[in-house]
Amino acid sequence: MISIQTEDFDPAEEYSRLKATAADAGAIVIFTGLVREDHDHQDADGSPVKSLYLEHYAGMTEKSLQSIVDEAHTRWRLLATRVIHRVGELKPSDQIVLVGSASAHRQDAFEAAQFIMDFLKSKAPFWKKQTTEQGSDWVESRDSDAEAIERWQKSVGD
Amino acid sequence: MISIQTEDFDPAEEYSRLKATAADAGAIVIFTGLVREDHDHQDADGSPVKSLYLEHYAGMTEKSLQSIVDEAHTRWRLLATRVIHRVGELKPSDQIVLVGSASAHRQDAFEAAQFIMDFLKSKAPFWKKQTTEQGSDWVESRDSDAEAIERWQKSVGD
Amino acid sequence: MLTIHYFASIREALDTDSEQLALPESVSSIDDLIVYLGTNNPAFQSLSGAENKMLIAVNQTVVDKSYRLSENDEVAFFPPMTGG
Amino acid sequence: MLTIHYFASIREALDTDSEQLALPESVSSIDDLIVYLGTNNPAFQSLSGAENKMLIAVNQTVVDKSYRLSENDEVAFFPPMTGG
Repeated sequence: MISIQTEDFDPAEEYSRLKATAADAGAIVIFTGLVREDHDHQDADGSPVKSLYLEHYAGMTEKSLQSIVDEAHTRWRLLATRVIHRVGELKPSDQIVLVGSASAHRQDAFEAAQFIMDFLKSKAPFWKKQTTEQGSDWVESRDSDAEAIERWQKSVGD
Repeated sequence: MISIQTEDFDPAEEYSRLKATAADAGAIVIFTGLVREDHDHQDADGSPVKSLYLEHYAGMTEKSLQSIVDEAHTRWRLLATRVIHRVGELKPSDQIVLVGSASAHRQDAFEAAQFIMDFLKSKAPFWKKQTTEQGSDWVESRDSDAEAIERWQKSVGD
Repeated sequence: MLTIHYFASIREALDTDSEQLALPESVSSIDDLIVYLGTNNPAFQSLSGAENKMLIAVNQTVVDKSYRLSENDEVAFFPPMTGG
Repeated sequence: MLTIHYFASIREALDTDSEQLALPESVSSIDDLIVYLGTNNPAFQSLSGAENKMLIAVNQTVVDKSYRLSENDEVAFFPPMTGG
């Protein structure tokens, strides 16, 4: 299941839901991404992030996340997955994104969650704008995120 | 923090604690391992697991988990980690183990959690005995668990 | 009619989030469309320079500049994604 | 005195979880200790065969059979671990 929302989410609730949905799961991974005050993007000027604005391309976002999740289900034996991504205005320490996976075995659950996060970072149409005391700037994409994708070799449909 | 206990644990509580401890974390991974009814060990006779008994070597368990966690802190930039392993009698769908990690970046959090789980599986002194309708058997170690360790190349002290 | 969406820094630089456009005679590919939009709008022309790594989606799928457009396509221009 | 612990399938096969033993004169390495224990206990002798992949820890750290024992060491014999 995929959700794009402005509201916060509860990782505990998502864990319980995955556990209930994925009968006989042996491994559940819950990844949560949080807004950091100490950003380290290329355009960082060193002053702490006061807020982060997340823009997205409604429609395409859901479509691209679905294709990433589908590809994960093709590559690994998964019993259930969950993706939640927030949009709009966020503050440091706010939860931005959750990726959950349930599988019989830990390797599948770990790799699928990591794969989904890696592709979500640079293949799903989200854009971050950060505000510091120095003003507001669009966050630039990072080379390390492009490299994270390369290690999965076989590419999913953009 | 490392805990060996017979009581169940609450992943939600561990997530909240990691988030509170790890100031300015950007990524939190919570892995939970559960007892499966449909085991697939080498000695499996096909009948569902009714219960699982976990034995451990008190003292050495804590010591070996601590050395695994220390090694993870050396290899990755981690803000906090958490390991809980239950011992004693467990039933299918019970939680056995939790590994949590918090870091500025997702790669560190994911890899550290996976590393800790891989080593915990075959380097910490726990032994599982499973009971099915056919009787009770000690679970045999799996080649795939030994292989999981090899991929981390540089080995931690046993 | 083409529907064209602009996102993030591109949306802000153009001060427009979307527009409608009858597919011009001279335009058959995305490449042609970029030339066409740049001719009428210097701001767009500078954004579409190679150094800006502008991405293009047609009907909500990322495509490259050789993509052949059809009447009623939904086109979007945006910078590299930075989600998560 | 050596303290010797047995775990899991080995503990069950020997029907003992631990014992104390004055370090025998003939024993300087783990290898020697295995021979010594096997001589006095056929069950242990069969468990210590190579096919059983018995592991050894001294003072709560896994060691190999060439490890040189000291008086008062804590020795443990157990099958491969299966945690998690």
